[in-house]
Amino acid sequence: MTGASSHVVPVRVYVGVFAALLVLTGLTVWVASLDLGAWNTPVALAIAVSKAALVILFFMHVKYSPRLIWIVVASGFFWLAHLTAGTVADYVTRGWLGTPGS
Amino acid sequence: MSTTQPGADARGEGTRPPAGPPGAPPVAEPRPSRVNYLNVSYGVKSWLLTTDHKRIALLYLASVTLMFFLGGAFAVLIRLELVTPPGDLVQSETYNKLFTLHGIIMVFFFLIPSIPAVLGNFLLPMMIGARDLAFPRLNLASWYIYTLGALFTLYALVNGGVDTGWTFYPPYSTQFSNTHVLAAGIGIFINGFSSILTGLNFIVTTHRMRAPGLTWFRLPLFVWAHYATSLIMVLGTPVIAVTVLMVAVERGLHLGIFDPTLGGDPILFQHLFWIYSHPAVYIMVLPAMGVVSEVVTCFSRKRIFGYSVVALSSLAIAVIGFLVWGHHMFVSGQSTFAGMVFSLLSYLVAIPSAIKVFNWTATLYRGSVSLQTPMLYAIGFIGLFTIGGLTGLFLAAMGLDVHVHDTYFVVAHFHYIMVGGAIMGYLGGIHFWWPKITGRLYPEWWARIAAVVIFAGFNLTFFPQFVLGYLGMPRRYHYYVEEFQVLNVMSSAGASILGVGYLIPMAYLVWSMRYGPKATANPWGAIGLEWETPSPPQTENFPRSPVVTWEAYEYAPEEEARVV
Amino acid sequence: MFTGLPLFPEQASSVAPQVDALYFYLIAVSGFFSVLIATLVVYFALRYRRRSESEVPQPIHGSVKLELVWTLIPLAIVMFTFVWSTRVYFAMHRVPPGAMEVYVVGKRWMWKVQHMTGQREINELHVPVGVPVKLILTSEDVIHSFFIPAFRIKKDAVPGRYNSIWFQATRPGTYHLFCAEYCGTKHSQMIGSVTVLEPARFQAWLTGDGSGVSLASAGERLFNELACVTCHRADSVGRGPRLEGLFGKQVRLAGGETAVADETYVRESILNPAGKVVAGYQPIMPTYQGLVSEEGLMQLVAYIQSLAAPEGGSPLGTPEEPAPALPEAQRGEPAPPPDRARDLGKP
Amino acid sequence: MSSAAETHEGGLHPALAHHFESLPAQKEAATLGMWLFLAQEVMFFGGLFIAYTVYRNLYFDAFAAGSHHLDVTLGAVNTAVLICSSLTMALAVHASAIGRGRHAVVYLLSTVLLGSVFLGIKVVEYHDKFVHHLVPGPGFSAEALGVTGEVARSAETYYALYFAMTGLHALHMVVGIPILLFLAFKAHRGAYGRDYNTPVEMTGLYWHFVDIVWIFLFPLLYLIGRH
Repeated sequence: MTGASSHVVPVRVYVGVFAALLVLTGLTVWVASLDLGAWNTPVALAIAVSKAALVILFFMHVKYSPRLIWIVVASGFFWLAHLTAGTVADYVTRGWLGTPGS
Repeated sequence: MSTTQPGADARGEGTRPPAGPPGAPPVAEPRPSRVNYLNVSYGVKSWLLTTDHKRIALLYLASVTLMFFLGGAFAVLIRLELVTPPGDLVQSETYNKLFTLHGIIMVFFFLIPSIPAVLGNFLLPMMIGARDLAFPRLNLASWYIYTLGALFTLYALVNGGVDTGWTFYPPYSTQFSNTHVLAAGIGIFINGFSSILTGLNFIVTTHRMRAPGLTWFRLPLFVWAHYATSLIMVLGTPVIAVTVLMVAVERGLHLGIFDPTLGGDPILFQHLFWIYSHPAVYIMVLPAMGVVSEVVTCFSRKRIFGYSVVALSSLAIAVIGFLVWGHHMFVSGQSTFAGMVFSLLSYLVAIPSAIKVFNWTATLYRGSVSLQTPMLYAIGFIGLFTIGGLTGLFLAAMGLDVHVHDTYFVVAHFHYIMVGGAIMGYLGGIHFWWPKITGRLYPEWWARIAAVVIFAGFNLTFFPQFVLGYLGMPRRYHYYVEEFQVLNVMSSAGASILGVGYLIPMAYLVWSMRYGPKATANPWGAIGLEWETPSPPQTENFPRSPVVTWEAYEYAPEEEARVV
Repeated sequence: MFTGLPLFPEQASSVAPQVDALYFYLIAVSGFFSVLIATLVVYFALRYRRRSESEVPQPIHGSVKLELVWTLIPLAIVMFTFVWSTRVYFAMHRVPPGAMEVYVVGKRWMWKVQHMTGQREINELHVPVGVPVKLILTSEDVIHSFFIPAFRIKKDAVPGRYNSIWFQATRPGTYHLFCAEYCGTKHSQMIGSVTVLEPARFQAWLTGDGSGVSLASAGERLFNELACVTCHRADSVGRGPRLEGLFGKQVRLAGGETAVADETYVRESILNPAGKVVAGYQPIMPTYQGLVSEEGLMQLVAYIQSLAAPEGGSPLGTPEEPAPALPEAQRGEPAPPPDRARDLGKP
Repeated sequence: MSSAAETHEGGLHPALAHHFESLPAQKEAATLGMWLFLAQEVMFFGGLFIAYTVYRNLYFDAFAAGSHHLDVTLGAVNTAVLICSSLTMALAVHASAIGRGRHAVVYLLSTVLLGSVFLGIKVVEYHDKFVHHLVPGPGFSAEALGVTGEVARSAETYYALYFAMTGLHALHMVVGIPILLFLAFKAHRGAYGRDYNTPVEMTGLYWHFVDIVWIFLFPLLYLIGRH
């Protein structure tokens, strides 16, 4: 058993994470019914990110995995965020600096 | 210094060659009856069900060569048509299908798999001292996926073709074209997964299968280049896959994703398309850079100048190359601000490319330079890639790009990168490792002639296109105005020379497989693990797993090294 | 070698010399580096050619100093190029005030041009020399690109939105006009000519062309036909915002944001009235998607633009037609142009 | 698990491929490969997420209108079902890792069951969209949403993305379920034990990833402008 990913996680950790995920699901439904102005989307996303983080760290054992796995996970999401930002940047800034057409 | 690893066999394989004259092959002539990966088993089944990375590389070699000559045939027809201004050879519909299929086949089915799937597949495990790639069955699956994708595209071809351009811009591709967009799109979608799985396999192999002692900064630069390429394959290809899927869905079901009359935005497609398709250019040229690094060091008998800078610049190109896609959209109506950011980043990606060129040049300094065929291709690569890269500066310049965008200037630029760069690298690599792959030497005299013919033909074909582009001839034009004719005729003349140039190696390489002189394990006196096993290698690559105790490209003992 | 082999296109606009200067600068930079690399490679290859099979050159690891030199010098060069080229780009897009506006619609496979004064042209564009001209571009079907090599300008005509670019012709003459974005079978025949005339001759051309009805008047007629005038009244008591003096101003939207009432905004408001409602008004306007052609939209935009002029538009009569019925459950599918309908019938 | 002991004695485990030194090395390679595959999946779904982000900002009203027609209760229940299936999957990996093959079989089959429940609920939801003419295409009508004009048109874009994203997600589950059944069969035959349970772990990673995708899809598709 040299592979770090073979770490055996106690069952109670899984059950605890499971409970937390259910609570967060309820929370996200409840929060959606509140009017937080511009904050609705960020809050919903923050909850989704926390849930995803719980699944990744515990169910998927990344917490007990070598650094390389952390890098792969992080770069996957970072890369998507980056490409999204690059694309959205075009749409958001169309009014800046004298957009063609205006 | 040159430690013999434990258990090295009688022939001395797996050991570093003596620090003395490297010209002398360190390995004795292979015994004639030796079992190697080619003669270990026979029959169609032994090839189609193989999981040996070397045999899979040869399957790819056959497939991409076929696709190359198919795509090349379309190029010949295009250049023939463009000899005269009016479209008098083929109909406009046919012409549009010709350049579309030329683009699709060359980009997706030749250039992208060429070096990684053929040379990378063959060499990567050997260069790191592994017995195979991490996932041999996945590797075979990649080839079948590639073949399936190619079959879909060929289906589109024989049923009348597709006429959207390889860029598939909507709304033309989704609502207006009445050709086989779906079949071609599905072909590209499927083929994408072949590329993803190959990249995944390379990354895992490079991380997990290196021989003991082979640290990251002892890896051959070919491996670094393939590692960087694989990152793009894994992170970029899925985006084009899902984008093609959206085009297919929009076309098939008339959904409004990109079509403005249905509420979509055609500019969004261009973003998603170029998110992959710009880095795809680096998928084509980074492996060629890896080949050039190997060849230049071998034929200068010198460690590469600035090893770590060259290694890391591959990663820099892969990463920054991902963030420049918007320079394809300066006239599309993209926001000026986004355009500025993309222009700036495009300039930044020029820097690591320039660094590589300077380092290769500096490697020759005080070397022992031998101008054999692979070196001729490598030098050709350096020259043509320099021109291709520098003309990239013209296109990254927003104010100038407005004029040259979608003209022959762009066509010339990317052919300098893809043909002058990637294909020169590919041919150089094929010649360099041909003795290792087949166990035979090719005829050197013919090979040099071919290299010179290809170089000359290439320049005559594509240099006039820079001028044409600045004069304002738009790309994808079937008819053109008369004042462009002289330059077009020059280009077509060059293309005929280039075409002949590509047929010569095809002929003598096939000939040499049977009649070429037998090759020793290390005919060039090169340093690298792949040269320390017989030519051709056995199925397990090495009789025993090698242990590496030397630096990359250690042509002379380290103690003598100096820093200028 | 060849007589009459052109190497550079004519310079016929105010921006062309700027673009050419940038081009020559980059040719110089490229030429310098290409020759440098080629010379070094050839020189090293000959000077250090292999003289005996057993020679082993002394290894050289590299040089931090040299690496810095060939990182920083190219970096400085490209940053300089970036600044310069971006300024040229700005010059192409920052329209000088008082530019003459021309509306261009791309359609497979022709360019339809409308002048503010009402003249219409197909695959031709007549402009006066020395006057800034702003092109407002859109497309009826696929993406096209309006390209005049002699002026060094190009802009995509994208369906569903307006793009614009401007130029000022400097030399009378006739120049090529190309479509540069692949648009289907006859892409290479979607070409035409741009004729630059002396101002006097341009005036003569204007009067010689018999259409007579200015773009704004055509727009006014359409405005009345569509009964827009019932709500958008000049006396500020209509159910919709007053349009006089609106164009080019900033408007406050219902959501608290602001928008500039430019061509794109006006176009969007006609097609998607609920999208950006002016503060203080109800989103009651029906969409005109599918009821107005691209050219009609441009006429309406030109009319609303003319209302912004200080003297105001012509006084509006009371319309007699009733407002058009709400196009209920209309899916916003405009009637496809005939050739497109044929394309949709593909297998 | 009689073969388990042999590995440590120098005999070769049947699952050890010829080009690996040892089972742990092989497992590390598999794990890295699986994670890279998942990174690829992130980018694959990512293309759709980018399109979603752009259009949601351009056509917020239409997206809210479209979203209001989705059933939050069913969506939330489905989220819970999928989280349950993730738990059983994690427990299956756990059981196989500590050598309790029988337990692993039960947990794997529970995962299959929960996954099928998820797909069943999804079918109910799709059916509702079908009945209300909300499936994009020639039959689409925004009447059920109470919007007209351009908003109705963009609502179709919303539904196009809704079906593309949830459909692709469901497809991943449809692919996953046969794999789980196969694993349950193999586990029943005693194929996995303390020294070798790589296929179960890898499938677990895949299944959890599918769960994560849904964790994002639920708020993004169901909960737009609900207040």
